[in-house]
Amino acid sequence: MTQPVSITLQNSQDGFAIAEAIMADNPGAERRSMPAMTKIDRPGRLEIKAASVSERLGRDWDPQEIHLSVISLSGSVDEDDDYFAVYWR
Amino acid sequence: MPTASLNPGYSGPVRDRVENFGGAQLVYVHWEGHNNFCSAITLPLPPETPFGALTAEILPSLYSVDPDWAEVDLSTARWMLDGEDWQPEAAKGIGEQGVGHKSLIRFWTQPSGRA
Amino acid sequence: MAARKLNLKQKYGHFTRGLDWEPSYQSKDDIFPFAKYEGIKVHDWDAWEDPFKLTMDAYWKFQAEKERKLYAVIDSMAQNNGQLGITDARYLNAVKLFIQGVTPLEYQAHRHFAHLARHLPGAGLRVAAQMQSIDELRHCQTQIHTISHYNKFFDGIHDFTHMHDRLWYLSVPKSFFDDATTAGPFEFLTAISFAFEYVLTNLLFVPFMSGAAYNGDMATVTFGFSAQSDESRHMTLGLEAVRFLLEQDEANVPIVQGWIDKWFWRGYRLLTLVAMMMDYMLPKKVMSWAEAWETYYEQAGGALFADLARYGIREPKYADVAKAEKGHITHQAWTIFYNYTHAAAVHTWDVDDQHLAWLREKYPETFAQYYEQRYLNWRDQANQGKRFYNNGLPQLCQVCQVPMAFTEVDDPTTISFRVSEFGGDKYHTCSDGCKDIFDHEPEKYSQAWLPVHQIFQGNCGGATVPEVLDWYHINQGADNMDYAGSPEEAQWEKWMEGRRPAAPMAAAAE
Amino acid sequence: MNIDIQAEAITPRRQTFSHIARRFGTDKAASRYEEATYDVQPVANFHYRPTWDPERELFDPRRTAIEMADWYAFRDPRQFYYATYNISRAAMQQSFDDAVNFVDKRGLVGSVDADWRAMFAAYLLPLRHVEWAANMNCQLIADWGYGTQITSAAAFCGTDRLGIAQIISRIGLVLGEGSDEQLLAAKTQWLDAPEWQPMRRLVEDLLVVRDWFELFVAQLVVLDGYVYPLVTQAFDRAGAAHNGSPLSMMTGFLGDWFADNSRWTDAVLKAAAGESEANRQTLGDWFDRWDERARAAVQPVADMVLGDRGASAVAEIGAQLQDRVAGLGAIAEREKAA
Repeated sequence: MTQPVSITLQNSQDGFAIAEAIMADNPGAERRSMPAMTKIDRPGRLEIKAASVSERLGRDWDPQEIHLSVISLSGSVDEDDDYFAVYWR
Repeated sequence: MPTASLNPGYSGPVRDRVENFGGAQLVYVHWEGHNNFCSAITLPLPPETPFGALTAEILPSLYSVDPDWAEVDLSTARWMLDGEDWQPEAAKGIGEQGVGHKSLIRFWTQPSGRA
Repeated sequence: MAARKLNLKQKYGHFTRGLDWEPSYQSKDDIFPFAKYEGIKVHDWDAWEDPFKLTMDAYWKFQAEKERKLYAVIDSMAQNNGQLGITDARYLNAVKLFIQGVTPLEYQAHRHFAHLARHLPGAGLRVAAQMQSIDELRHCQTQIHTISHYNKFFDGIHDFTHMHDRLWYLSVPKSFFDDATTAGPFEFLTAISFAFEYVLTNLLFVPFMSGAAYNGDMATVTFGFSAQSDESRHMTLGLEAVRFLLEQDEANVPIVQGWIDKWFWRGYRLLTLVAMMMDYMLPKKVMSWAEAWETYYEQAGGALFADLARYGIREPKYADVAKAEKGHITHQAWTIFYNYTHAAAVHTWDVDDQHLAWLREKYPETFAQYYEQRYLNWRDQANQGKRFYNNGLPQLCQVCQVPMAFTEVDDPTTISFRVSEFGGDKYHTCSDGCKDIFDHEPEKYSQAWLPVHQIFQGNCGGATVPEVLDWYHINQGADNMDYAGSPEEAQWEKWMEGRRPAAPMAAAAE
Repeated sequence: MNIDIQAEAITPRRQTFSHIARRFGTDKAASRYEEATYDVQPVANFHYRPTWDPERELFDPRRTAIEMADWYAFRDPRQFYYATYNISRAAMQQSFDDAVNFVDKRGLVGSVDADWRAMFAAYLLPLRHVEWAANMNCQLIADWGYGTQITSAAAFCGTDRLGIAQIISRIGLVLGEGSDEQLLAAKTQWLDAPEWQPMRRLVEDLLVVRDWFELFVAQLVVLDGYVYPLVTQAFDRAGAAHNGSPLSMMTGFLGDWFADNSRWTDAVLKAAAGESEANRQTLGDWFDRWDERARAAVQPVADMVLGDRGASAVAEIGAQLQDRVAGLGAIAEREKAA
């Protein structure tokens, strides 16, 4: 499925680290800055790796903390201990 | 297909039956070509209301706030009742000329007017 | 130690559906009496995949953190007279529409997601529904607490729940939600979680929140962003729930498609009010309604319906009409409110030259041709001291309850009139979309509490406009009428006089 | 921002919303609890009858036999609105997490007598299913109750019950040393063990009660009024003889939660009973009916844990509950005497 998925994040400290981690781990992702928020799109699937975000924050980041930073999503969601993903089936 | 419901025969109070309007029936009127009046206007009118009363009193009370109204000659207006062309007579009641509960009266005047 | 531990998914399974059991002392049909009458077939509730695996410990922790942040902003807004930071007092009319029209729906959503949390037979869905239920309560309460500060200074906000039950234009949102909550649980889920939350909610929140941000209303931005993080959970629930129903049985597909068609149109008509707010009430404009529709419906909806095509789901019926109308509906809605500002708890005003130029630019195909002259005429009349008000009461659409101001798709000068017969009476609708909805369930829509008809039945305080306005609890001369000459305008001018010594700074910020 | 505005120019024009001012006066600023809670529910001019209950309106006071002149008499003494509720529960959860971490890291569960450990699992873990049903019952009250005040508090109580069911599940994982075997065993007990069947029958019977206030009495006053004191007092005390204190550390919050929740249920019951003799009669009838059922449901569990002291423990808790409810005016003297 090549329909684009997307995630919109708050421009907060954590949101910024998540955005950086996504850009590093998801080749082809496109990042768009808007007032107070950042939207990232990619065809098919976007994955947030907990290890990548933790590395950027200097602490253990739990994928469920996404709830503190997310503004909007487009696509289905998959969540586990070490990642959070948005995808089309 | 009836509304899906837990038990068959779903219904509720129908609020706008004619008997709820104290002897009047609802009539909607719309002055075509004058959508500065945002929509048709709702009027509660007894069926005996002469058509002439509508044109002489009621419509002016509604539409004369528009400067165009001063130039309107209703005697040359084209009328439509519930989707059909209509030639009402001034002296007769609207009810006997086919206006029922929740009928829609649309009319066109010359000149066709402003927005 | 770590090796034998269950992973998140396994643990979550025990913490939710693992709590449930097959009853044997009472039948499932008696415990869940509403699960079957809509004709939806579910063969395996355990096939429901919970998109977010949020347990209560994490929920409490994250939500408490969000609330601490939000209330710090609300407190600061009250302490620092945050109302002085908005661009113009006219902006507040967007906030008024929000608390009168949207906040009560958040409360209704709270109640009805509790209904789903009790009455859906699947344990996983019940858990998701109850979190949404208290999320919606959160949104209702944080909106009240945020807007409470504005209520201290501005009109039209003070009796929003009373007005929501009575005012003519507020019957549009109220009947929308009443329609969903009086339906069965699966229709509600499709209507609110999918059609509204997933497909259309961005059109409600993004314009409101960016509008608030552009117009200096930091408090509204904050509750909006804070609520959006919950919304992403709600949207996901909507998408996954519909997918689940479609996967469970082929017979569900036409039922769900019918609901998508209906609720797309219901939601779209409701958004007319938001659309008008965007194009007319924001002193600093974010984007036009037409642009918002293209971004958030035509593009995002395109990807969604392409994905759902595998189940045999197509785009909502009349989506093409919505597309064709996008250059018209906001001007028609502003016309309604301008006509009836004397009976509304918001202000309207004459559109100034700068605003006219913006509308011409954003609506090159429609505005100058069909609407601009109307506004110029009104401005002339107002300048002669004869501000235009409509002396009659509007004809309302039996389904969406918006005054019948919408025009034919192929003829923007002619009102679109549709009529159906049921039980010996006529029922008027504004469009093919609303007529289809009526004709499908006339037993339901013939019950509608139409505010105009209620006035003529003598159920709204009296026969004269002032009596009805009293019954609405509209403070006459403050809540209603044109912004020009309103107490709010006078107050704002007084505040701005105080600001004038600092004019060089303000000018620099422009 | 450089603003020079006279203070009087920014004096508020009103203190609160009109519907709040009508209740508490126009010249008084309202509390956040009041603004969030009073009169938010629609009360008039509903558009369509529910397809699932066409005899009644969408929100309708006739979904219970209790009648109130003002449905906003159920003030929550805790004054919970969403923010204060969540902040309070986040703190409760944190203290539970601290206790579990303390017990888990030091391996203290192993210091408890093995027999008592098994007994603890046998009485505590099936209760997560009771909590799950309590959760559904709270959702029904939130759904069909009348007025924002009772429905929002019921919704909070509902998520509390889900949270408690999940906390008990976590204790089950600790007891199972990370595996789910204890949870699965407890579910089998819940479904099949004779000790649990009167309880499960009662719980399933509650799931078909449709009067929301009756459910409030049956679940939140009566059944909770037996289960919580039994578990947090009688059973807990019995554990002391078996080095049970690490387990008590983990369940300590249950007693705190029940005390907190009872402040609310007491206030609701008192207000409903104080309204009229008819309400009092109805509440008394409901209390009698469900008291008998609840007593019978907990007795075999109490016998399992306490042996021949089970009967007196249940009787004592039953008497305390009678006193509590009579003190609120919700049951008549005859019942108090009985």
